[in-house]
Amino acid sequence: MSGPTDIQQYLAELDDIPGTRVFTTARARKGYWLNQFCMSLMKPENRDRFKAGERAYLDEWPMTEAQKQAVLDRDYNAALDEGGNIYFLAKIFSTDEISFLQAVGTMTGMRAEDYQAMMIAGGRSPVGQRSKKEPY
Amino acid sequence: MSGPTDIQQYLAELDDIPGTRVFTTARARKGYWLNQFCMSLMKPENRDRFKAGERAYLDEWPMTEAQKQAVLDRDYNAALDEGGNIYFLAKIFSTDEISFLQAVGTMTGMRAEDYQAMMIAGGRSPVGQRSKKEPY
Amino acid sequence: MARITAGVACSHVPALGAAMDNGRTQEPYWHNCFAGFEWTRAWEAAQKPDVVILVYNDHATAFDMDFIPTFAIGCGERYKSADEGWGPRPVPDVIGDPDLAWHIAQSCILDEFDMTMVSRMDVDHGLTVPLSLMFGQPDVWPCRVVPLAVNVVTYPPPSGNRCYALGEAIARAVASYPEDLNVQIWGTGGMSHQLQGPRAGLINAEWDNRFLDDLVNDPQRLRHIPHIEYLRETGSEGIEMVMWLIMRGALGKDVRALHRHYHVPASNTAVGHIVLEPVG
Amino acid sequence: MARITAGVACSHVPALGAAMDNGRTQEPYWHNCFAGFEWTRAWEAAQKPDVVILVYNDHATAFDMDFIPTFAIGCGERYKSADEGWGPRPVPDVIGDPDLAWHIAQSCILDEFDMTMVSRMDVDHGLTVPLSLMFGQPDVWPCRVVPLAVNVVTYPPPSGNRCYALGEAIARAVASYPEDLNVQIWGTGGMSHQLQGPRAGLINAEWDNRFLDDLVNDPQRLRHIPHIEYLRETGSEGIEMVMWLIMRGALGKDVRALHRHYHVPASNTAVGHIVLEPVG
Ligand SMILES: [Fe+3]
Ligand SMILES: [Fe+3]
Repeated sequence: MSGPTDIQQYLAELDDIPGTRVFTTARARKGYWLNQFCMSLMKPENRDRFKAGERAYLDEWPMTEAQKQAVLDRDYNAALDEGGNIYFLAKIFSTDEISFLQAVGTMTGMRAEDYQAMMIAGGRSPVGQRSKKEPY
Repeated sequence: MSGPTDIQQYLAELDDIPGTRVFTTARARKGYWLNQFCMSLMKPENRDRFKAGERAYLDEWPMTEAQKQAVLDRDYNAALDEGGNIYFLAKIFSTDEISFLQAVGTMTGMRAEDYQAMMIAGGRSPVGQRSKKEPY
Repeated sequence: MARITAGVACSHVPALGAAMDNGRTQEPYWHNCFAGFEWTRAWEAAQKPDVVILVYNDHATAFDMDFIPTFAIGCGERYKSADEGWGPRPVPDVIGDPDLAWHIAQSCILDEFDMTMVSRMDVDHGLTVPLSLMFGQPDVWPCRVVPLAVNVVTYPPPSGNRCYALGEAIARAVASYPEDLNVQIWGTGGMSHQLQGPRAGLINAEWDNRFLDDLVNDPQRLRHIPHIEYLRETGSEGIEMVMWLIMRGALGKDVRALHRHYHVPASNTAVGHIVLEPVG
Repeated sequence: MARITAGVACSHVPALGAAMDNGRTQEPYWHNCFAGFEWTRAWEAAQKPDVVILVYNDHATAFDMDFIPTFAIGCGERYKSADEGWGPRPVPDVIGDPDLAWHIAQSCILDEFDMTMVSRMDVDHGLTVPLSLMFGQPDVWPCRVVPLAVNVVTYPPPSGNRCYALGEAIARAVASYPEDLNVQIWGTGGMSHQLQGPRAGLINAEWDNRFLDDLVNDPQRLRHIPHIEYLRETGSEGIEMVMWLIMRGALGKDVRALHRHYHVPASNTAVGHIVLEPVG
């Protein structure tokens, strides 16, 4: 291993990246039921039930109200804050028949066309985006 | 690792022990459905169904005829030859409400009382039982 | 800071659990076997560990041939006693310590151990029998438990050396855990037993006792015993003793034996038990 | 004797699979991206590998938070394309090679890698998109596949060094397999991408291209890149590149690049692709 072998130091570094929630076990534990709900959408019959009544379907899961609201609002930044992981959350936007590009763009605060245009132009530059403490 | 790091040589050594079938992956693959059948007996409702009609229950599983017969006969040596593992097979003799001591003894060719007496007297000596090639 | 204060090893024979569950420990067959755990039960009552890292193997209970993790650490909140075919043992639920478990898992991965993290599983006699032996029959277990399940069923299990090294990594992980916890580590399974085939019933008391000796005197010899030696000398299920080396590896260079017990037989098995304390 | 004849790396973006499945690869958005795989598709048709060891990660498909193996090797007979929420990709079943997979698993455990063996699982875009990129749209895949799923979702993933070392162990395992097989190893995922948060869309073409350079020129530098550098420089999902190091580790000391391709973007991602051949 290069880098820290102390886990606290390792985790502290991960928190230093701007605009990024690394899926640590702390987040994984917080998001457990949110993510399990997402997994359930891998079955077409569950997708149909969810589409037929989102709130009722969510109420079958022991999720927090904030988690349920993040799903209802399709507020993926809020869902990340509630312990969601993007690969789990992808089951929601796949159910919505929305692409990764469309869904991911919503988290940036950019308009969809602008986000797509930025990607076609080569994507977001890392300059100034590498560290919260001392941007470079 | 001490001992061989070459897997063929490692596996060949395991075959050199008298009266013993080490649960190698070759055996595990051969015994896959036999062992999965055994796992099903961890549910009381399945134990009841098995007891109510052993042959019919076995016929629900894609096991070989030799595997089914070994189960019906409670011939645990035959079950080992068919790829069974003792911890899986334990679900059968637990269903029969027979102890490990009773079930294991059946594989030795000894009468139950004799096997139990041997264990109380200190068990089977390893002398002469360590190797097929050159007993010591 | 969390500290590993002791290591305990013991066999985990199902019949030991059944004898306790059925109130038969005072029968002549069982009396001497159980007498050797009385010292430890009193000692544990005084030690009051906060958490036990309990190294055991799953016996085709939580894991079947479809999922075979070499090292699986239990990161769940609680674990139920499994139905192994005769109904679940009537013992309390096992309460996990997800904070410590995830900490150990993460630390061991940074240390280049390829852990599998498991959050939902039932636990079988391999885990519950040692709890009964050390703690008796309370309504709730007196401490939290971090299960560490080692594959010793499908070959090859991890080498003795790898097990010992994992113990060393667990010790580093515990030492870096900020909460002040009294942590024990237990290694279970063994000693001599063979549960299969015409050679079943094999017991090698001499080999077992040398193993008990060298947990104290020469652990570096033990970490290099090849699998084939366990099988030839102590029976096919004697391989479970590699799990004791995880416990031993976590205790550091020198240890003192506080208590030791060896009894033949429990069912098909030689019961071994030792309590170790790190020195210095 | 089995031989690892080549290593292939590529991104495994879901949109690449969707573009192929929906016949959109000639559209202006996709044309240049797919053009870079044409050389490889012709080369693979000539190479006719018997087996591909396909290193990928499961994206919350076969494994959820209840079961997180660091290194899971697929030992099953066949694997279905998973339903990730939009129905399964319309691709053939993936045919496994249980003989070779178990051989590698056993050998790597002797080599002190703590493998998890998995026999039943569905495989997601991480595995099927690379097959589509290299083999197009056949009715049956032209070779068997040994899936090797690496945890890069829940932190920490294995270190780059551990991944590289696993590749070296896989090479030893393949070299000791008695059957005469033409084996390739593929590393998938990456390159730059971040799929979450306000920083989403990050691309670092310079870093990615230095990584491609050093797969040939200085792989020992790559194995020591810490996780935090992947995240800072290439986005949170750029960490997937550690899986390329398993491929690289399996190729031995020196390699030659036969083909290389880099394109931005596919959806949110920088597509990187390289074909390597062991030298000497
Ligand atoms: Fe055991
Ligand atoms: Fe991926």
